Amino acid sequence: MYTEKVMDHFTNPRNVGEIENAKGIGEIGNAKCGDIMRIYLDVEDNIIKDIKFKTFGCGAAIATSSVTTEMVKGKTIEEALKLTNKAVAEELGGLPPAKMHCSNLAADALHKAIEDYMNKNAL
Amino acid sequence: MYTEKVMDHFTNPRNVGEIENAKGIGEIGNAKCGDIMRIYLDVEDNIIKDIKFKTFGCGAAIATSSVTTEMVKGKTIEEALKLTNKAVAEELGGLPPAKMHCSNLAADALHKAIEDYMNKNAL
Amino acid sequence: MRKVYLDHSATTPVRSEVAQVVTEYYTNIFGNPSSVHSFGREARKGIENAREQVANLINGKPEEIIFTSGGTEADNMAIIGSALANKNKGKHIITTAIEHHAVLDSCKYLEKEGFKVTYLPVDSEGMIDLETLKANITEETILITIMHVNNEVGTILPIKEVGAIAKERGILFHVDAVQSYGKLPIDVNEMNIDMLSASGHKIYGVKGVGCLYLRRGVKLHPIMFGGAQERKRRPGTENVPGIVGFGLASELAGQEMEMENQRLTVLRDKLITGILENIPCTQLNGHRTQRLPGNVNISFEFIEGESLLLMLDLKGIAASSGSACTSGSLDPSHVLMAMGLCHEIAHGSLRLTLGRDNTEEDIDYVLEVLPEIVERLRAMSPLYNNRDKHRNHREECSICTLRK
Amino acid sequence: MRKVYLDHSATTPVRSEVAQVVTEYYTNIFGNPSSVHSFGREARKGIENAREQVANLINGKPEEIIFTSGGTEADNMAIIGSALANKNKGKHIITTAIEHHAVLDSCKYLEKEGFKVTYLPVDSEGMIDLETLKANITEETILITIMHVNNEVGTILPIKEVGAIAKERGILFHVDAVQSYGKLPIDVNEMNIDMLSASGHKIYGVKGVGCLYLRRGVKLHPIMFGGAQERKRRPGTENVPGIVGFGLASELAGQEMEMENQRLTVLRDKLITGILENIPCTQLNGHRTQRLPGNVNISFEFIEGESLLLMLDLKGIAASSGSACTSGSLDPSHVLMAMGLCHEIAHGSLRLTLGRDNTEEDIDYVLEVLPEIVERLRAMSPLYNNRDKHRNHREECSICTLRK
Ligand SMILES: Cc1ncc(COP(=O)(O)O)c(C=O)c1O
Ligand SMILES: Cc1ncc(COP(=O)(O)O)c(C=O)c1O
Repeated sequence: MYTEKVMDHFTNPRNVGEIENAKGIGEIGNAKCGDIMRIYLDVEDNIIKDIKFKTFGCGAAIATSSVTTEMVKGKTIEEALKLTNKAVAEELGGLPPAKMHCSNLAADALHKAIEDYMNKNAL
Repeated sequence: MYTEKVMDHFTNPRNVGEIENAKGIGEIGNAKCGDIMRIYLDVEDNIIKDIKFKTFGCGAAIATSSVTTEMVKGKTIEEALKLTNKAVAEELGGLPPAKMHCSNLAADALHKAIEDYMNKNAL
Repeated sequence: MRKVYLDHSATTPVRSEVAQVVTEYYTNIFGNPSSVHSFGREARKGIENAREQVANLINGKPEEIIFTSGGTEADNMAIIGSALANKNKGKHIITTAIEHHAVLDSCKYLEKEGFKVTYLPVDSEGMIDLETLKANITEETILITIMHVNNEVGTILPIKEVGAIAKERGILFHVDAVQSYGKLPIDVNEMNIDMLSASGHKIYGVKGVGCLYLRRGVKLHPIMFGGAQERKRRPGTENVPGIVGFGLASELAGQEMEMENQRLTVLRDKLITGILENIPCTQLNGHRTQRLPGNVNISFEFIEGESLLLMLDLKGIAASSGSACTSGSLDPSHVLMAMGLCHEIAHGSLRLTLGRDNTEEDIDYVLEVLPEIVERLRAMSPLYNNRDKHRNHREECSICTLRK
Repeated sequence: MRKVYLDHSATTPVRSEVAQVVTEYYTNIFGNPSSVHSFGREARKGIENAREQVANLINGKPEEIIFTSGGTEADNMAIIGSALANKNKGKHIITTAIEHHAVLDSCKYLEKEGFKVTYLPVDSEGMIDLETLKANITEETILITIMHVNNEVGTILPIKEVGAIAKERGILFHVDAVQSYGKLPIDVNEMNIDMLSASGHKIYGVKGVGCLYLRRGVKLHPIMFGGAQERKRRPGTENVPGIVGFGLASELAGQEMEMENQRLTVLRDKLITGILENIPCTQLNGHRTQRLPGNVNISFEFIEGESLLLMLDLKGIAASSGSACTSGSLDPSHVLMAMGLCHEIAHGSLRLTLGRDNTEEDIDYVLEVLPEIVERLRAMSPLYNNRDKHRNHREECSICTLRK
């Protein structure tokens, strides 16, 4: 069902957790839908210095959260804003058709976190 | 499907053949229906001295013909007239439900042969 | 790795006695039962023997058993077939909100054909109320179709009482017994059952075979057309090996039922208690006592079912969940929702169904690995920290806003 | 006693490669393919692999294969499902008079639902006429359903030519390929086939499984309701072992087809010639050359088919007949009747269908015992002596006057 890479990120998720006094926080989904993702950012000099996530959801939701954090850590805000849900799914070697909706969450949560950061810093 | 007794009469049919100058001949069924039975009688002193049959038909048709000849050989005409299709089927240990119609032929053919004998002898 | 299969309500392995006889019918007694020759006659004997075995288990007559391709086909035949055959008497059907989709979707089809269907509600334990049933019967009611055991939460429904009501009112009564056949005693006469569906692969028989019990005299419109097999009730070359295996599985299930149920009840209760006592924020779904011996269904707050299944799978444990991600639809299990569970609690449900091959060591193993897994997933969950805030939200249970 | 099975068109033994893999799926890879865990995923893999094997054999795409419980269900799904889904475009269907009952009875059901059905006649060899087909197409015609190989007389129908006509006129084309799948080359694209039915037990797979090829984009109304299996086309827990076995049987059939057909054609022709030359008053039924390699169908005047079958059976030879006594109805085979055979000739028909396990010694054995048997039955027959008188009657062919 899932690719090896999905299973790897699911079983060993990178960057799980919260960041105290995060510079930006983004959340998407809700528990009623069976998926909720929250992303925490630490930004310094326009670079994503640290990123963490917490996710309630299926295997695909956890894996996409994990890989998203890995893909943008160390990148500039502009680069991170360019990350698409499609790119996340591709990075994982694809997701089952029934699970494509989950890959439509992680990048969105990231973008929300960046938005939050920009709002807070009036950028 | 068939009882052992049916199979015995089918594989070793008694009294197959024709009687030259038979005292009575009875035929029932037609080839279009897949069953035709002909019974030949030799009667002496009101007793069925000899009886033979020829049958075109399924296993049940052949077995009922055979057992019918056996059941009435040596009997009086009156006794033979009392033979019912039901008795024939019972004698064979029963017939499959789908084959009951075949057991409704043999006794009828016999009765027709007796009728023919009686007509010929103006009885 | 240790493998612990705890998904016996989804399907079961074929037991060795059955596998053996089925194989015999593959290569030796392989004839078409409609054939006149010895190969055909021997195959026919096998089917008729199986028909007796099945009839014996539910106290029916052999000629009242129609073999089908499975539980789904039996449900369709019974519901659609009897409704269409009796529509001149009325066009109202009563069922429950927690039926299997084979029943629900057959009813929905009939709604399109102009029938009215009442879906009886259930309480928080998945139980129907007999007074509500009675209150919903009208002059138009021609069929009551109610499952014996719910496949998700294991609740045992009061079939005998429903049968008495149906009989009194002269209404046909169909029971989807796919989850109880071979597991609980069934007597179609004592319970006043007119039609009953069962499936082979739930009782260590093979997949692709089941049966409909059809009381003598009950009229059915066919749902499939063709040959004259099964007394013209179900066309198509009979699945002889499957049927013979189903017959044997039925007989063996009947012999072992009492002993096996005692054993399973002990294991089940140990598992339920072990989970509820050792893992916080958990709740049992389904009825505590009116429950299939092998069924455990528990919700774990703050985590989602599919993740839980995957984690368990990595430990060799096979289970199932009512989460939307595994139900193949937008929403979590309609059964849990009908029982009034909050969406998110339903998403976090875990079903463990025990069977012949499970031992006490299996239960110990689950109780050993499950707490860690739950803890791990909760540590990842954004819902776990602000538990209290979250609890207040719970009552809303709004509709999912995501489009999957 | 020597056993010679010559009823391969009725059903076949399961070949050992298939029996082995099926058994593996009984006890080891036994999961429900809808399950998330490894047992389920492995079962899913087995099904998807089988889907490719089946698709490959007919040049379809895997996602165009829907597994069913057999040929009958596939025929019903295709004919009833596509007719109901397209009834707004027209309500006329064209088929032939010699279809299997799974097709004919589906058509009869649709007639009750207001459809008009044309049953194309066939000639004395069981062949349809393409001009007649064309002449019967109207603006209302939405479906043409024609079998590839007739199950009784083995005539191969001009499917490719029909496909071209159907395509040109924009009409859906369904082929009942139960008797040709795995035996003759089929290319659904080259032949312009939109739907095709096949059955596992005719090609050394197991009973209780078959498939419908459904071209992408062709709309079907479901005939059964329930779970979301088979892309929501066919509900019910999948018969995984059966499907996997069907897949393997299909692949092997494809590999062996050419060689096996050469072998069977030689055996078949030896058998046909041997009977026609050595037994008087016999005739071959079906087409002499456009004929399934393994099919022999011969009528023996003056004797009835069931007796012949029983006698052969006593010699260990398994065969079938189109006599009324074995057709389960009042009349002999509708196929032989449609070909214009006299009732009594039809009653005396014998079908011998060859398969993998048959050898030249089997043919020799039949040619050795058959003449005696025929002679024995003819000696009992009241029709045999007055042969000439009888021959004059033949043309009448009146309706049977007996009520069975
Ligand atoms: C209660 C119930 N009814 C019907 C079915 C359908 O049975 P099958 O999948 O064998 O068609 C199932 C199992 O899937 C079930 O649990
Ligand atoms: C031409 C044809 N169509 C359909 C069928 C029905 O197939 P099944 O018996 O597998 O349902 C058969 C065989 O019985 C057949 O020969």
